[in-house]
Amino acid sequence: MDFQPTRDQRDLRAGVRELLAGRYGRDALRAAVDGGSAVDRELWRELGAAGFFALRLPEAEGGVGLGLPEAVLVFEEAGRALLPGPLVATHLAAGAVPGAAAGTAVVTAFDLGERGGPLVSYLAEADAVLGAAGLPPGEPVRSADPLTPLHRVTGGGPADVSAYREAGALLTAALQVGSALRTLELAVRYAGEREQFGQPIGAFQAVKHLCAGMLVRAEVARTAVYAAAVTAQAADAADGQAADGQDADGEAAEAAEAAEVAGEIAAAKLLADEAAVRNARDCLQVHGGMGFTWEADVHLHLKRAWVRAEQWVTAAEAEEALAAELSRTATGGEAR
Amino acid sequence: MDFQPTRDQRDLRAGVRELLAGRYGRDALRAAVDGGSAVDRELWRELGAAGFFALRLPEAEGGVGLGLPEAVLVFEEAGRALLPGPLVATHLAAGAVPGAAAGTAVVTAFDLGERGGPLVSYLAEADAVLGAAGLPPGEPVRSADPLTPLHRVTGGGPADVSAYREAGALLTAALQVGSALRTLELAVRYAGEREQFGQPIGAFQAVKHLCAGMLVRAEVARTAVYAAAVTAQAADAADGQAADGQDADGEAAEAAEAAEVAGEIAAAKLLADEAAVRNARDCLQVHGGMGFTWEADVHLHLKRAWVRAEQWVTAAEAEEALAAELSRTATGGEAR
Amino acid sequence: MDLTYTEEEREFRARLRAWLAKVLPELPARPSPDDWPGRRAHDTGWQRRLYDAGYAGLHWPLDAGGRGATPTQHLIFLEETERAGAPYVGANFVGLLHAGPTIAAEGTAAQRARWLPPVLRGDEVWCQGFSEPDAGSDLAALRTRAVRDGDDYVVTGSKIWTSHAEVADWCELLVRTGPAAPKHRGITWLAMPMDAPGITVRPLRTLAGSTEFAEVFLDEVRVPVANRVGDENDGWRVTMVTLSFERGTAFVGEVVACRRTLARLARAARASGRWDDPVLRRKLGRLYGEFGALWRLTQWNVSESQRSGGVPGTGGSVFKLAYSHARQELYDTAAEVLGADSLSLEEEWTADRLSSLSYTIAAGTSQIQRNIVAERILGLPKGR
Amino acid sequence: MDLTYTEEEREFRARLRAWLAKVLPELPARPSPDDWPGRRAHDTGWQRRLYDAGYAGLHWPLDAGGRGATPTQHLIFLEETERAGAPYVGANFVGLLHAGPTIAAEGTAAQRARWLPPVLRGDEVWCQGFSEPDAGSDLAALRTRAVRDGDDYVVTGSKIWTSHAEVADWCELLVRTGPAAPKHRGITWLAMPMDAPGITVRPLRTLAGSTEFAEVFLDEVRVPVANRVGDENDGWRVTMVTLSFERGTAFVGEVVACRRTLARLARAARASGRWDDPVLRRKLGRLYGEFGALWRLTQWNVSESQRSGGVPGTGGSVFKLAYSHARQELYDTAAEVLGADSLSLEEEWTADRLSSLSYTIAAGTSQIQRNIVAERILGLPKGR
Repeated sequence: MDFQPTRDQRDLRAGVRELLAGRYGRDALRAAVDGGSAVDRELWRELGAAGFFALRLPEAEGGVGLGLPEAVLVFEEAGRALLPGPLVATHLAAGAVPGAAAGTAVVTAFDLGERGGPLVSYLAEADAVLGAAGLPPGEPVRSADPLTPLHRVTGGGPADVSAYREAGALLTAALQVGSALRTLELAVRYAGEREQFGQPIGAFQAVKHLCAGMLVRAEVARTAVYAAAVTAQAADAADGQAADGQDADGEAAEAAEAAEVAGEIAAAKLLADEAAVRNARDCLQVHGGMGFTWEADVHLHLKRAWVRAEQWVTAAEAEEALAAELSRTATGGEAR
Repeated sequence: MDFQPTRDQRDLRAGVRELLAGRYGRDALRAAVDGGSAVDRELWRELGAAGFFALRLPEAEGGVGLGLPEAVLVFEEAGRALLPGPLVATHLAAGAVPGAAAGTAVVTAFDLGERGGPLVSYLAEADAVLGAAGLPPGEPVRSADPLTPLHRVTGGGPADVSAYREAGALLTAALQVGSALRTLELAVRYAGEREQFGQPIGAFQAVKHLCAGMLVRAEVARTAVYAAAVTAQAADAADGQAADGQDADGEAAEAAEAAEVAGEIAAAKLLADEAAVRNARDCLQVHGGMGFTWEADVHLHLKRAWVRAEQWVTAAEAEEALAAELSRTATGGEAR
Repeated sequence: MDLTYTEEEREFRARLRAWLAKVLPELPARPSPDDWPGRRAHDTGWQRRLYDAGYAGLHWPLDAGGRGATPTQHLIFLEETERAGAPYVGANFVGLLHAGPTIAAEGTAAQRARWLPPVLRGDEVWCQGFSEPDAGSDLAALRTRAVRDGDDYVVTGSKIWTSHAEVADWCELLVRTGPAAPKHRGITWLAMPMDAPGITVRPLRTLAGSTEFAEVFLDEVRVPVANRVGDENDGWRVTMVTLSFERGTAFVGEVVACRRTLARLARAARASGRWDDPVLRRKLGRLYGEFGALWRLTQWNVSESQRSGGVPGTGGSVFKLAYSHARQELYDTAAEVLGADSLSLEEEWTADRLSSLSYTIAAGTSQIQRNIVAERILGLPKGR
Repeated sequence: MDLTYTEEEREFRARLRAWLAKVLPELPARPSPDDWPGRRAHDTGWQRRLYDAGYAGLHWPLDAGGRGATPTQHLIFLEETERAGAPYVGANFVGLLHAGPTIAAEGTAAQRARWLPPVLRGDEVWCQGFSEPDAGSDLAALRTRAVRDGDDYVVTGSKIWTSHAEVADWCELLVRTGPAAPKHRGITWLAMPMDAPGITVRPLRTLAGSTEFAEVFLDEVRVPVANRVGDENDGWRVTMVTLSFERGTAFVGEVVACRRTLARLARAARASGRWDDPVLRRKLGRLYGEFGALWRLTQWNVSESQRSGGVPGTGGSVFKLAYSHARQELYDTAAEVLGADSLSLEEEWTADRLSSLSYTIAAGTSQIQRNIVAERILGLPKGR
C-alpha cells in the first residue's frame, strides 16, 4: 500500500497548476466575471490539447489513458483556479460526443438537483448535452454564480445521466476540494496581512481556530476524494479483468465492490461539498467586511461551491446512499 | 406589556435560592452522590412546607395559588442547585395524589422516552406514580446519573400522562435552564482562576468564546421558558373565564391558543434541553482534565441534563410539534 | 412577567394599524434598487407622512421633537409597520437612529434646532462616516485626520461602508484630531455637509451584486468647527452614547420579517412536497422555535429597557449573536426547500441569502460580539 | 496512489490472522476493570505471547530489539488485532509507545540493555509522570522538582493522569532541574522505580465512575542519576522525540473499533425500527462516511510516514481534531438510537459515551490542537 501520489501524479498536478496559473490567473478570472463570459473557447481547446478532457480515454482511442486518481488531481487544480465551464460533463463526454475529448466541443449535462433538471448550466455555450440527442430549448435564469449561467429547460426533457452519476459526483467533489484548499489559502494569507488591534488578525485565537477547522475539513475531504478515485479505479480494473463466464461468487463480489465504490464516492461528495461551502463561509468571515465585497474572490468560491453541491449527488442523496451501504456492510458484507 | 419578573417574582426566586443554598449546598449534593441517596424525605417535606409542590394549587385547596410563571422561576433554582428527586412529577401530583402537595409523598411518573416507559426514575423512592393506581414492579437498572435511580418496569404498564405532558415539559425545561446557567457560572469561575501559559485561561479567546456561546444559549432558552409559562398561564386563565355556552368562534380561538401554547412549550423544551446539555459539555471542555474527574460537579449537570432531555418531550417530538404549529400558523392562523 | 399589552398599548396599535391600512395603498411604487434619488424621495416621503401623522421620532425624547414613546410602543410601531409591509426606514436610518440621537444627547441647543427637525420631517438625509478600510473591527484605529484651520477642520482620509452617501445631505463623521493621544482619546465627531468640495463618493459593490454601500474619499474637506458635536477628542464617548441608544428594539422589524419568511417557506415546502422530508421539516420546526424565542427575547429586552428607563447595553450582543446565526440558518434552510432553484437569483430567498452573509460581520463581527459578551457581561479577563 | 496491499503485506496479514485465530481462544478471560494486578497479568501475558510469536516491538527499530516493521505492517497489525478482538496494549502502553521509544532513541547502550528487553517480553510495566495538577495544557510549566544529591536526584512534587500507576515497575518522569531557566529548558527525563520510598499512589475517579488514572505524590523520592535519559535540563527535547514517534498509526485500532460500533449501531437501529427515522438514518450514513474517510486518512498518514521514513509530525493534530469530534458524535448518535435506554449504564454505548467526553481534552485539548495546526502547519503568527 502506498496511498501517496506517485512522482508522475505529482508532476501532472504541478503541470496543470502551472498551466492554469498562466492561462487562468486572477486577472483572467476577474475579466471573465466582469465580461460575463463563462466559457472561453480558446482556453477550452487548450485544455483539450493538454489532455484535460481526454485524460481517461484509452490511448487506443486517442486519449491519455490515465485513470480516476489522475483525474481527481487535475480537477482539484481546476477547482482551485475557479475555472468555469462544464468541465466535468465535457470530460465525461470524451469518446462519446465528437469534439469533447479535444475540447472543440462544449458539453453540458442535466446534473442539477436531486433527479437532474430542469435547470441546466452553460446551455447557451454548449454544443451538446450529455446523453441527449440535441440541445433542448430553455429560458435563461439569473444565476447566483456569475460564471455559471443557468437555463430552465422548457422542452425535450432531461436526459438520463445515471451511467455518469458516480464519476460526475467524484470529479465534482475534486473541484470542491480544490476550492476548499484555495479558500483556506486566501484566509491564511489575509489573516497574516490584515492588522487590527495592533497585530495581524491571524494572531487572534478566534481567527486561528477558524483556519484550523478549514484545514481539517479540507484534508479529510481530500483524502476521501483520493480514496474514492483509487477504489473506483481498482474496481474498474477488476471488472475489466473478469471475463464473461464468471460464477455467482464472482458476481456477488463484484456487486459488493460496486456498492463499496458507490459508498466511497457518496462520502467524497458529501464531505467535499461541505468543505467547499463551509471553508468559503469561514474565509468570508476571516475577511470581514472585505469578504463581503464583489472585489474579493471568496464569494465566487462560495457561489460555485453552492452550484457544485447541487450537481450529480446532493447531501441528502449522499447520506441516504451511505446509510444504505452501512446497512449492507453491517448485515452481511464488511467494509474494508 | 412588562415581560420582566415582578418584585414578588424576584423575591420568590431569591427565597428559593436562599433556601436551597442553605439546605442543599455543594456538601449536601456531594454527600447525596457519595451516599447514593437520591431523595431526602426530610428535605422533601421542607420543600413541601415551603410551597414547592403546592405552588400552583389554588389557595382554596390549601395551595399557594401561584401560576406557571412563578413555578418556572422556582424550578430554575432547583435546576441550578441540581436538586434530585421527582420534583416535576410530585409538583404535578399536588392536589391529585394525597401528600404530594405537602411533600409527605414522593410521586414519580412515566415520563422517559418518546412515549413514556418502561424506564422510570425514583421508583424505589416513590409512594405513587402519577396517573397510575399503584406502584408497578420493576427491576433496577444502573443509571448514568448517580442521583436519578432507574427501574425497568416489568408489569402494570405505563400510565397515561398525556394530561400532564405540557406542564411537565415546561417545568423540566425550567430545570434545564437553571442547570445551563449554573454550568456557565462554573465555567466562568474556573476560567478566571485557572492559569496556563502565564494567564487565566479565560483570557484566551477560545475559552472566552465558548463561555459567550453558553450565555447566548442559556439566555435564549430562559426567555423561551418564561414566555411559554406566561403564555400557558394566560391561556389557562382565558379557559377559566370562558363559560360553557361559548360559540364556535370562541372554540376555534381557544383551539388556536392551545396550539400556540403547545408550540411555545415545545420550543422551550427543545432550546432548554440543548442549552443544558451543550453548556455542560462546554463547561467540561473549559475545565479540561479537571472536568473529567468525578470530583468536579460538571458531570452531574451533564448526566442530569441527559435524563431531562428524555423526559416528557424529546427533541424529535418537539421539532415535529413546532413544525406542525408552523404549518398551522402559515396556512391559517397567525403567530403572535 | 406579563406579555399582554395594556389598554393604552392596544389602542396605540389599533390606531396605527388603521392609519397604515389607509395610507399604504396611497403610496407610490417602490423605486428600483439602483435609483438612488428615487429611493431617497420614497423614503423621505414616507418619513414626511409619519411626521404629519405624529409618528416621526416616536422613540426620541419630547425635548428633541420626538414623541417620547415607551419602548413597548416603539416595538409595536416597528412590528406593525413591518407586518403591514410599510417602507423601511431606508435613507432616514442614520438620521433617525444614529446621528439624530447623538445630536439630541450631546449637541448644543443651536445644533439640535438646526439638525433635528429636518430629520423628523424627512427634509434632510444623513449618512455615516465611521469605518475605514483599515479600521473595521478596530474602529478606534481610524486614521482620517482633521486639522484645525481657523474656524474649520480640514479633513483628509477615506471612509467605507457608507450607505446612501450618494444622496445624503450630511455625514456623521469620526475623525482623528489627536494623533498623539491613545487611540480612543483623539477622535472627534463632526457633521459634514455632503456638498462640501473635496468629497468623492464611489459606489462599493457587494457580493450580492448591489451597491448598497459606498466609499467616501475626503481630500482637504473643510468642516466648520461649529459642526462639532461634543468636545474635541471626545468623539469616541459621544459615539458610544449613540450606539447604546437603541433600547432593545434594533431587530424588531427583522425578527418579524424572519417569521413571515418562515411561514412562506413552510407554505412553499408544503406545496412542493419537500415538507414530507422529515429532515427538512424538523429543521423548519426548530427554526420556528428559535425565531419564536428571539421574538420573546426582543420583548424581554424592551421590557428591561422600559423598566430601567435606560439602555439595555451589552444585551444587544447576546441578541445579535443568536439572531445573526439563526437568520443565516434560515436562508440555508430556504435553499434546501428550493433545491437547485436556490441557484437562481430570481428566487427572492437566494438574494436574501447573499445579503445574510454580512450578518455575522456587519456592526461588529460575531468574534467581536463574543469578546464583548465574555469581557463585559461575564467579566472574563482581557488577554495579554 | 494505491490502496492495494503488496504480496508481502498480504502474507503478513494472513500469517497474523492465522496466529490470532489460533491463540485468542486460548487466552484467559479478561479480568474485571478494578482488578489491577489481574489486568497487569493479562496485558503482560499477551505481550509475552506476542514476543514469543515474533510480534513484540513490531514498530521498534531492529537495534532496539524490535522487528523494524514498516508503518504499513504496523497498521495491519493494529487493524487485525482490533478486528479479532485481541487484548489491548493496556499496561504495556507507556513502555511500548512512549518510554521505550524514548530510551531507544536517546538512552545509552546500558540503558537500552537494561530497560528495553523487559518491555518487549512483558516483564516490566511503565507508567507516565508528565502532567501535573497545575500543568495540563501548559505541560512545560511542570513544577515537580528534582535536586541533585550525590548520585541521586531527590524528587518532590505530584503527577496526575497516570494510568497503571498501581502496578507499574517504572515511571517515565519529567522533573524540573533548572528552576531559573526558561520553562522548556529546565526539565529532565528520569526513569523512576515505582517501589522507591516516598511514592504515594492515589486512584483518581473519573466521571465515568472508574479509576483508570491515578495521582502520584512524590515526597523526596531518590532516583539515581544513572536513570536519567539525555542530558540534565534537556528533557523537553527528549520527550518531544517520543511524542513524534508514532508514524500515523496512533488511532488505527480506535478507528477500526468505531467502524465496528457503527455497524452494530446500524443493526440495533434496524432491529428496533429506529432506522426508519430518516433524521437518525442520515446521521448514521454521514458518520459512516466520516469514519470511512478517517480510515483513509490513516492510510494516507501511514503512507506518508512510510515514504518519508520519518515522522508525520503535526498531521496528527489534524487527525485528532477530526477523529475526536467524530467519535463524540458517534456516541451522541448511539444515544439517539437507544432513546431513554441511553440513560442506562448497562448499555455499553452509554459507558463509552462517558469515556468519549475526554477525547477533546486528553493528549492536547482541541483548542491546543487548533493552535498547533494554525501556527505550525498554516504558519499563522503567535499572539502577543
